[in-house]
Amino acid sequence: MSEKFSRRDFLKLAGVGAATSAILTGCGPASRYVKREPYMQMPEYNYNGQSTYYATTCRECAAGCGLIVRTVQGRAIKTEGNAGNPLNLGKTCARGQATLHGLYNPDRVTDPQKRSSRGSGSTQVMDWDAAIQVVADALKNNKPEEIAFLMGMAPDHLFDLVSDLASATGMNAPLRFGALGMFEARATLSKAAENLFGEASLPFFDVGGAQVVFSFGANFLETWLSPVSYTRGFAGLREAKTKMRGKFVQFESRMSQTGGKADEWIPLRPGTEALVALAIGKLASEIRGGAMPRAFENVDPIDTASKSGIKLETLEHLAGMFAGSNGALAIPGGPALGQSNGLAVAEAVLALNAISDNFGKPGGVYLSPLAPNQSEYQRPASAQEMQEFVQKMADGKIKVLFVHGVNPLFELPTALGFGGASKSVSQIISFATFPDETAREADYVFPDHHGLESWGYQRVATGSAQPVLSGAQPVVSPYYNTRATVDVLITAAQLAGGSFASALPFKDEVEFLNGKVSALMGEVDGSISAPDLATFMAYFQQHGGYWKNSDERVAPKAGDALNREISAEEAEFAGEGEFFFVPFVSPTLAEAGANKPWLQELPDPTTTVMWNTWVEMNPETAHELGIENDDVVRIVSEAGELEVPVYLYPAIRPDTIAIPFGQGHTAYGRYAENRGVNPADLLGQHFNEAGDLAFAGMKVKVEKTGVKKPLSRLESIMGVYGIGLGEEH
Amino acid sequence: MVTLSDLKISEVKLGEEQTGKWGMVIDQDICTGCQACVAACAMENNITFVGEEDSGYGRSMHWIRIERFWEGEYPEVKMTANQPMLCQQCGHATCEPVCPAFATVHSQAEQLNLQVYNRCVGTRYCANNCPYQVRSFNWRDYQRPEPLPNQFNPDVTVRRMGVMEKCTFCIQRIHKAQDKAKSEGREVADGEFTTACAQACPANAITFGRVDDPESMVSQLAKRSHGVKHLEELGTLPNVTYFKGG
Amino acid sequence: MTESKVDLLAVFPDLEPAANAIEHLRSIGVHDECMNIISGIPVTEAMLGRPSQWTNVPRIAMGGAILGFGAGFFLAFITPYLYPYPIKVSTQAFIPGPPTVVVLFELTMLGMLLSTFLGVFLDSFFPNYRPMKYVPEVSDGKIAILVECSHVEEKKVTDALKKMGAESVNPAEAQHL
Amino acid sequence: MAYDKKHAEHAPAGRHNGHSEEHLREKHLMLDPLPRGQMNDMVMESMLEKPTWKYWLVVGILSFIVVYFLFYKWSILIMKGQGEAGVMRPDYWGIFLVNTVFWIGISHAGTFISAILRVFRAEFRRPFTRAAELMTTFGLVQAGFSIFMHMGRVWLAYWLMPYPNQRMLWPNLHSPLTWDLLAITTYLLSSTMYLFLPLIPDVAMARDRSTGWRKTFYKTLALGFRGTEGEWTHLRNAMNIFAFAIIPVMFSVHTIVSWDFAAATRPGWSSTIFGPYFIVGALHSGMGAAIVVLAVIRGTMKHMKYFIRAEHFDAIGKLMLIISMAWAYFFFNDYMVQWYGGDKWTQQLLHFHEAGPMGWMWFAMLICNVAIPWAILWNPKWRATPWLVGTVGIIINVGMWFERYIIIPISVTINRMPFTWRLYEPGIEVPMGIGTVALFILLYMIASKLIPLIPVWEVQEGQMAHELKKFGRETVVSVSELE
Repeated sequence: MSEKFSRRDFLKLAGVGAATSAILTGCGPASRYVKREPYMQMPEYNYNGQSTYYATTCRECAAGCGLIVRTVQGRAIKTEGNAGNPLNLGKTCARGQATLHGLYNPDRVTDPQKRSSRGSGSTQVMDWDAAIQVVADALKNNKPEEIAFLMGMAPDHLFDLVSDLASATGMNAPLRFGALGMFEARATLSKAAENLFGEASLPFFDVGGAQVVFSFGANFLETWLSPVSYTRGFAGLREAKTKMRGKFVQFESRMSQTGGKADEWIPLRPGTEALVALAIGKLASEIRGGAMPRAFENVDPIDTASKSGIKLETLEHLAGMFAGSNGALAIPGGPALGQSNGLAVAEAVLALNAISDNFGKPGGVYLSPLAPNQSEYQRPASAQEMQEFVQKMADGKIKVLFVHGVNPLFELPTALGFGGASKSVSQIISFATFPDETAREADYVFPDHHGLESWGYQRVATGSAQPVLSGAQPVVSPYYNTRATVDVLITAAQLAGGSFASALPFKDEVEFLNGKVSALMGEVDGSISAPDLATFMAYFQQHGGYWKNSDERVAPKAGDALNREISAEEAEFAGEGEFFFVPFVSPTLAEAGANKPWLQELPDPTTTVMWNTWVEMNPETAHELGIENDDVVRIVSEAGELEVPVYLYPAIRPDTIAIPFGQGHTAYGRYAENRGVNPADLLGQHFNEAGDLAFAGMKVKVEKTGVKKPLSRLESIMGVYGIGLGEEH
Repeated sequence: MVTLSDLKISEVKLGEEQTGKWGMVIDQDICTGCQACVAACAMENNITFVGEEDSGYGRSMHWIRIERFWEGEYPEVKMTANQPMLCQQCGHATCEPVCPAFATVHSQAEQLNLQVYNRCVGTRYCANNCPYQVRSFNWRDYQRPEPLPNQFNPDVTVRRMGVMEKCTFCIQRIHKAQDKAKSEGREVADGEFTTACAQACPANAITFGRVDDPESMVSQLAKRSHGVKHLEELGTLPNVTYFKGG
Repeated sequence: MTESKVDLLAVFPDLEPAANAIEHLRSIGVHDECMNIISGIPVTEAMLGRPSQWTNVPRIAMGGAILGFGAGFFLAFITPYLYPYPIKVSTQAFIPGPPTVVVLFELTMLGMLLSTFLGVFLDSFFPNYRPMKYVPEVSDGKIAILVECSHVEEKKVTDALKKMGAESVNPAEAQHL
Repeated sequence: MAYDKKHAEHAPAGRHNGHSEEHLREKHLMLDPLPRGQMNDMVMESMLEKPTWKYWLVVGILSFIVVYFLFYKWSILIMKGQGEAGVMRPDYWGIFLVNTVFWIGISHAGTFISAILRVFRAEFRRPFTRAAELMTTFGLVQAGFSIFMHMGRVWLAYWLMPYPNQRMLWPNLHSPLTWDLLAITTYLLSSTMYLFLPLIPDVAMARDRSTGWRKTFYKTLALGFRGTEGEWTHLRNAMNIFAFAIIPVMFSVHTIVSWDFAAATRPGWSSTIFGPYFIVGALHSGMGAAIVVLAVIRGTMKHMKYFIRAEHFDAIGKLMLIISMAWAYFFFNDYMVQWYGGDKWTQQLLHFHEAGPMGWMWFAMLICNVAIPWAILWNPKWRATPWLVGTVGIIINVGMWFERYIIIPISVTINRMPFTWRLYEPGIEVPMGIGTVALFILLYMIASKLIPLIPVWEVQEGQMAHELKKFGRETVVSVSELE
């Protein structure tokens, strides 16, 4: 029975259910009593129809939050968080809410397409048999090592399938990449954890249990690692239910949404994060007494104060705050790590935690638990690994490139040369749901279902104390003529024969999934258990996945975290120019939200700008340069230039400018196209020791253009900034 | 026909005695300004998006917006606590009496400030008279291209051009919960359902419930000393309590 | 038709002779009821020594005011009860105090002014497009006296009017104005 | 018709120097009687005069503006929604309501002149009561149009009428807008009736001296009026009732309009003085408009220099000066109390008025409404100069339009939610507002060819009542009370 419960059956069942509810509510006896209501009542007093709720996983980012989707008569109406899922406990972010605008986006890829020439808009609709034959031929007619898979960051079932395929056939192992990972500097985080704790894993910061949180650039309330989970942690930090209201200090050169919530916001000079962390460590150690740990020995707080632009008193005050608390926690992240010395920053900040001795304790640092069916931490590719891959493409070593769930032409900095290198790849096949830039440069687009139309699972990389495997199931039948990429690959592999066929001996996606999940049946302490696979899978889908009931966070072994030398060098900055350049991920759009109209219309949390890109500039600096709000300026870096309107941002260093990442699409549908700019165009090829892009390590020039482009803001410039109200009062 | 006895029952207590029924508590200290509530509200209530030009000209349709201001000058600059602003469902609502068409009235059952779209003729007096400026007007016939309308919530009217709208405290959810409870012969339990914004909020900064029930979570929270109601001095008797800081 | 009457229309150039003529007519036995004055400006009865004219306009106006007040009362005090359930706005009383004053006032005034206007129509039999006895000269400031008398008296009256300075005395014939 | 040419050219009368009989007669229409027949002919001729090409050109241009700017743009507005206009949050109310208040204000002059001056027997009113009443009706038409333009769903405007309906709804009598509807309807109906009643004898006169379609037209309008004792009595009674009753109606209209604002919970609007302030403001603009109309009629229509003389401009000029002072008094009263109150939002608003981006308008308003009228109208010679007072009239109207603009879109910019403050940028309202002005002028131009603009019988009545009397050596004008 279990093997036969395919998607088709499922949809049939769903259809019967919908028809039944339609009969019961809509076209049935009730409709005989239709009466004309006068305009006395609000229509909201009357609701109709029965809703059906399905648990699935949010695919908007790689965090893997559980969703419950409300559907009515086969239409998805509303996404809510899955209260059972330990990662998000019933909550969602704005992107999770807007996922329906992806599902019902007017600019989806509706059919398999063959492009007449790369980059052109003219395509030819194919049928799926022909499409699968194209994939099969690509697999069969090329050497396995000439075939590569580029995928999104999510460690999901497709990744497992392609990994299996690759290991069985000698294909290149799939590369997972995403701009979010790049801007989070995930590789640096796990490298620092490896250096300090001997284990390459994603650290888990228990913000909720802490008393004092020092965040060095980590934008954990926005897009960082697992924003919903960290926001819950932040609420725990602040809520004075069982403890004192926790304090939060943010170190960054440009106030992020996260920094906006800080009790103290410390605008340090970019590049001095490691220095500042070590100086605070030194001062805090002095307060705590005892021997000075080796890590802090070489730092001079006075010198640090002058280099970082933070007053010595402030450093001492902060050190006192950190040392004086029993629950102090230091978090490295974001732009602080995306610099030439990013690894040192991460190590220095992680080492700070040793002072409060919080490793593996509530309110401290853990290592994220591995997901239930995971044996080791699977890090997404760093930018340097991507660069190596691009080099391979350019060298002609890749003949066939499959792209799924990622849009490298947009997400990778132009300087890495993916666009140029792709010309040396003879066949590019995209599985994109939306007509993004990479799909436009692909020879074929074989659209995958939207996440809400798909089966699957996704491992939760971090954010939950319990290991979580979040399950996905279709909540609606596919709206367009799309097909699950897993199904396409399984069929194509069988057509290709040989090792391909034997690597994927499945009937369809569901069978593959069942096989993967069935291993969990025997585990103890799971959220669900069942005697047979069919029941287990039904529970798995019903509850939105499988998780352990116990806290399996790992306490890091931090024996000598402080007993090693940590480099206190300042970061090096590339390029000429008077401004430090901080690109940051738009908290509402992130890397792939630009095609969802309601995400576009969400005001940016810090600037309230909608539908566009802006550059943040300190008002004092702008005044000196004769620049005003909405003036379009040209930003020139060593790698490129772009023109963008100015937002006079009161909370940014005068020597720094910042641009959000998320807009600047040249494809990707009507809501995203030709809107704003992509700050990744300014980034050069500079990496830190962990291989992450030194995206915050650029210096840029600002030139006036004399053009004005009014930004759409929700806020009132008059009311918030007092501009245009008349002279001072 | 209304009989006199009906009226006696519905006689609304004046001034301070007036109590709401449904209310909300918003903790600004933990609100991160992430806009999840805004998106959730838009998705639940079929709110239209208006595009770059109109949204930049004060015509966005958000039923809830997150306000933030700045304090101090760089480097001592601070972002003030995010302030989600939505219809306060005033007990003494200034918007209600001024509508010539009875399009915005006080519901007796829910003690909410209703907006009856099909009665609205678009004088926009209510919005003008709202001290909180939380009403949105359908300035144009904003089109949502196919297949976006598939996502429409069938429980919520899709508003067309020329009609005022505003936060309803997700009245469709209130009714659904009440009907469910009624069919099961019980009262609606506290926390059994909540509004779209409160449900989405990752920080749990929004709590919704019965303010006339002293045992409910929202009543318990509202008793905390640092709760404030916005523009209370106008005598609007708002039903949303804010916690400003820690 | 032995008592058949004839209408004479005498045109006077000014007030004074007209007033004299009226006095004279009265002295030769023509009743006030048998006379009518047509003028291009509102000459008062007193100027011509005529009895006061009866007019219903103020009464009709008063009646209209009462009707208007009634309509206002209906709107202000009755319509709120006509809904299927009581509609409350804000915490304002079900039947608001001051606003009812506004409604009562406006509708009373509207009723009064409408009926005043209507009163003119009713009292003057407007609109009236039938043929009527008239000389256009009156709109040039002349004053015309319309005398109703029997055939027997026609000559006497004509002479008297002529004597008193009438520019012309003619039997009046109804004509389209 | 030859009346003495010198009347037309005589210099604006200054003081009563000389007091010679001849001079007084020259000065005062009431002392300068002409035979009624001659006056009738003059009025008829002014109306029937064959329009010049200039007239047709102006009518053509105005018609184009009305058709394109008013009706075509309105259809665009209805199809595309209020988004075509400049309204948004927080400026939910814009120029449409500015125009509504403005036109209602203009309409007040007609009633003021023909009712209040009639009640108080101000004799100089006689020749131009009609012209002023026409302003009332035509102004209210524009006000009505403007209010409908403002509505988001104008096709449902009838929902505001009180009548039993399927919606099972009656209008909300708590709403100042409902009062507005009642008051403006009452005012429009009664002022139209009040325009019509005194017109009856004049159309009867016109009926007696016209032929063809005009004869039919006037005959229909005259309703069979002959001028019998009874007709006059009814008419006079009715006019008396109207003259007294329409005054409180007029006051109530603009007071209720002011309540639209004063009843709102907004800084700057919640003012108890708004009622009289608005009424005085309405009279201010209304008088200004009346004098412009008089100056134009006098300058463009035949024989009007006989009927409308320097004395009339002088008299209205005095009224304008007094009203301007009253406006300044109310303005300052309102400003002072708001300023003293110290509410932070009101402070902000006052500051925004003066120093904000539209501060120029605030100062221009004071210059137009106070400084210029005071500087010019105190001088009897100047205020008796038609083109000069006419210009002042236009300036006052600009100033009063600014006043309403400041009260509505500029004031609503500032509210208690600074996060929403936004400056209003008008859109389609501007052409449509110009369209209402064009329609007003066009209606006037058409009316001037159809309706006797001078109430001849009233003029004659006045002339009968006036005489010169000698007190010792001095000749003075004396009036007898005829009614």
